[in-house]
Amino acid sequence: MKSIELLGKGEEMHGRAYIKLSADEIEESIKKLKENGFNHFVMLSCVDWLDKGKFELVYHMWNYEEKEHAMLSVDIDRNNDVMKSMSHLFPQIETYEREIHEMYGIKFEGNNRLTPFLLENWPHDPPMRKDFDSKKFVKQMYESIPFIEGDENEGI
Amino acid sequence: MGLHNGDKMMRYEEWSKLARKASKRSLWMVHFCTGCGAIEMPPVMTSRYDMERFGIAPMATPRQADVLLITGYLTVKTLRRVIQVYEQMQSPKYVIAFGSCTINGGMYWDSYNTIKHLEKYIPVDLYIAGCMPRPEGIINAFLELMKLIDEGKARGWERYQKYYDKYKENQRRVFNFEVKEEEKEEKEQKREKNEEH
Amino acid sequence: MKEYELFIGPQHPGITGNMMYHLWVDGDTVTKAECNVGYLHRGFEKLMESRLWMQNIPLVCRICVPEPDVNEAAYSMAVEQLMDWEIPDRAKYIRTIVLELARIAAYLMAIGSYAGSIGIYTLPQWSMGDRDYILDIFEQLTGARVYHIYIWPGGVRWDMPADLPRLIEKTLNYIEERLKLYDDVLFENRVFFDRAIGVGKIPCNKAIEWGVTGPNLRACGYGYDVRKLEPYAAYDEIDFDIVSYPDLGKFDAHEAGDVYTRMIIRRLEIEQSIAIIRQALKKMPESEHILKHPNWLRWKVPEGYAFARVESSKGEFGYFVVSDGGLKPVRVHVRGPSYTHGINVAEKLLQGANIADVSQILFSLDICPPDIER
Amino acid sequence: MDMIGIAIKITILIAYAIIGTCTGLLFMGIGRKIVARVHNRVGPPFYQNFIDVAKLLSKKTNISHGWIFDLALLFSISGILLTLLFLPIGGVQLLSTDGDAFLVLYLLAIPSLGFALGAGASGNPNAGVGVMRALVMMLSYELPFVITLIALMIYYDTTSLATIVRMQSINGIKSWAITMPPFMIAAFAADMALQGMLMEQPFDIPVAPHEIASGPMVEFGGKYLGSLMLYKAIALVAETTLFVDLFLGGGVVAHGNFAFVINFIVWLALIFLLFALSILIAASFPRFRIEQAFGFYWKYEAIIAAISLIWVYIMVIK
Repeated sequence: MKSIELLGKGEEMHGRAYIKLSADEIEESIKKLKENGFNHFVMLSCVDWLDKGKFELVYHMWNYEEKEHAMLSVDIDRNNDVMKSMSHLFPQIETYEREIHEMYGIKFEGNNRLTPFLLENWPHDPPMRKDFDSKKFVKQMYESIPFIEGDENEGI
Repeated sequence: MGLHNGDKMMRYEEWSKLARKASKRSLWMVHFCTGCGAIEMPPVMTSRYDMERFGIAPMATPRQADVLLITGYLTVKTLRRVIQVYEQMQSPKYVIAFGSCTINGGMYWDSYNTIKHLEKYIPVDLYIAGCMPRPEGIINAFLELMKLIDEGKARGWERYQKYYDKYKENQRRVFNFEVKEEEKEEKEQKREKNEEH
Repeated sequence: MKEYELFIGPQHPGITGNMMYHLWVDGDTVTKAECNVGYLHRGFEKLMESRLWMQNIPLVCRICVPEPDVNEAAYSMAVEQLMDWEIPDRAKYIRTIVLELARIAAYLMAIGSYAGSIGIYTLPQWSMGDRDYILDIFEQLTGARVYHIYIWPGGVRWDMPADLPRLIEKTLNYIEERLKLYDDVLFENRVFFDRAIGVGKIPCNKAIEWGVTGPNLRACGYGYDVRKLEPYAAYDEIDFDIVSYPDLGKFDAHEAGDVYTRMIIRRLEIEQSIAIIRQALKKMPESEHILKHPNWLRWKVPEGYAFARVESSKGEFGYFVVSDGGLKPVRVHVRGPSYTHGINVAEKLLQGANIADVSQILFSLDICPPDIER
Repeated sequence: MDMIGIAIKITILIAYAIIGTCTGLLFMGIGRKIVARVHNRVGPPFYQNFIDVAKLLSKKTNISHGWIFDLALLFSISGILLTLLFLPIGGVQLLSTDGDAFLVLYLLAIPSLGFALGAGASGNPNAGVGVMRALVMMLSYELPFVITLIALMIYYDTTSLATIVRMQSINGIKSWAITMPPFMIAAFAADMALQGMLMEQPFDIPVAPHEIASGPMVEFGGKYLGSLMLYKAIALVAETTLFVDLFLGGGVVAHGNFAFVINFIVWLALIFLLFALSILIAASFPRFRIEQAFGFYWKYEAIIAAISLIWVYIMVIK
């Protein structure tokens, strides 16, 4: 596959290139792929591997000419969750980084728009982290709010 | 109009009966798609099901409207706007809630961002069950609401005025995502269980 | 008049669902636009991590409300990739038909709501009513009007009833007839030309870099379509041509990437979808409709990363599914097409637009907030 | 004037107000029914607008935005009622003066200004944009309308509406202004101006719901919105009546003792036809942008009106 040839490593996974990179290499690799026809940035995902103690960022890129999909994967430490922002390469990366910052708490250096995105007023841990227990949270928060008591005949 | 004085109570009653007759045949709803149930609103409004037959029409702003439709699940962020809209509406005003997600959370029972019971935050006059309710169900709900208005039973807005403080307190808690710590109680329960064993 | 702020949404007729654009307006011109989403955020991706593989099917279809089937198809395809499954031929054709019917329904809705945004209220009334006949087909096929939960990993939930093709054919003929009326009211209306031509132009050289996909990208002159790039279902066996900018059939081509071209592309793709469904109905083979499933409660999906993409009426829908070989997915990440053109692109297009055009630009981009927020 | 005369005048005034509102509301209801048929649906009952107004007036809370907001509405309704009094209805004119054709034109502007005042007082930016648009619209459609009015005045050599109506009704339908070629094109220009006055597509720019959330009306609710609907009903009657008076002989077809009954019915039919035409146009066109509407009126409509004016001038000189 072209992307594997270009970057000199990686494997094929279900018809797509899966390339493991280190955090320093990622900017150069995205630039290199972009120059070589991978001009459609599909998305940026984040996977939380709680037991391995790392976050995995996956940059998906697509080449319209070669019809090839490349997944560039970077591991970052769960305790030191800082990553360099790539938003200068593709404008929509900014939005993905905003979401990941909000949902996983990863800080992207160089992104000036890490404002609240989907949530508003959220005081707790980032909710998409594996150690955030959604069920417990629902029980403690929504279920603890009482119903409004009152005369049955009033309203309803 | 404006005959709120005690000695004119009889005439007020008669007048309000007439007013109810008028307002039941002319329900204007706010144009607010709060959730996925809004997808069934266009079919109801347009040529196939045509709810203008019953005098129901969509309105652009809350000031002009009588009915607030909560079309499906509500996130906390939307709830804040819904309450703003509800408070801007002019009474008498009615709330119809769509789908199982407004009753008890439905399939989003364990989601961290959707409120589960709508009636904790605003008074609901009528629920439509189902996910999602069919257009016939929606029209049926409107007819039911008309019946309730006619009988003078759709008085959620009075309830909101009466228990305003309680509603506000609930709303404040949900807006600030206040978590009630039950850890102590849980620990005690565990301890008791251990002792029993 | 000094600069003032205007909020388009979330409670506003001129917004495509429950989202908000914060506009800074000077006179009649928007100087800055900021998108504010999250009103529909249900945390689907979190919910999916705590549910079994099969339990996620009813969840995924809620992600894009006007066109739920693409989600089921994309999720199923991702799971099939992980399982290394090849689905039966008949299931492929049924999927094609369902996806195209859903596309027609979504386009009818998009065209109707666009027409409403520029003030012609006759067309939404007609097109929503006609869309309902497609929902009738879905009701016969799947039992539900909106959320079908019909496409499953390994095929489709049950076979197509024997008398359904006749109903589909009848409905398609009806919609073809109605399209002529739509042309009279909207697509050949002089005032529509005045309003739409040259408004809200996506700069064509930037379109791919900005991540624009689907009809909006084809309006910029790039004939890219996932149905051709990475054929799924039975699209590789069906003969069809992609509609893209300069070649607009019986309509005149004006400027690339503007509101007019985007809407005309949608209009033409309805006809294209009708042709695809007719071919698929003709070619549909007899075979099984679904593979045999393992026990859902103990179904473990092999470890790996899978990405499936589907062309929806709004653009490219992608599902990134990660499995660690367990009972539940580790991560399901959805690439909604509106994620790019609803936030970044719309913010750029609104800058410098007239406030009278804000609503029609948003509707012509066909933004669907639930797939941004999930 | 003696007491009886004043009492009669007041009775007629009230009768005018009631006739104006009832006709307007009824026509709006029938109009909704017609549009619904175009949309392929059943539509509301024809008396729906009466129910709507009754409901709005019976609302329990009514939020005001200051005394200007309250006064402005009164301003609009009294302005439009005054206009109605100066218009010959089926040949009967309650108040008249020399040059009332100009007066009516000015009186028609009063409600819009009142409306603007009220919407401005509400402080909503959407209302502000809507008011700006409404004023620009008024500026645009006045020009072709005034030119056609001048053409009529030159031809009939009068500035009195009553005289214009009387001159047109001498020979019944045959002497209506619209039967003459120059006034046919003038009537077209005036009808487009009427479309703008009635705020129907393609000129419903000031109240566009998708763009500015129904514009000036955005903060009106309850009794205020109810009064606004009453105002709209009267305005509909007044504006269409002005057109009927100018081009269709005020609906006067009969002379004699009880002719006013026939004339009244003909007048009703004519204003209804005008209104129906307007909503059918509205159902089949999108709306313009404000600068496009301005260009439409000042470029095309004004030229059409000017041609008719020159034509009429040549006819008169000969």
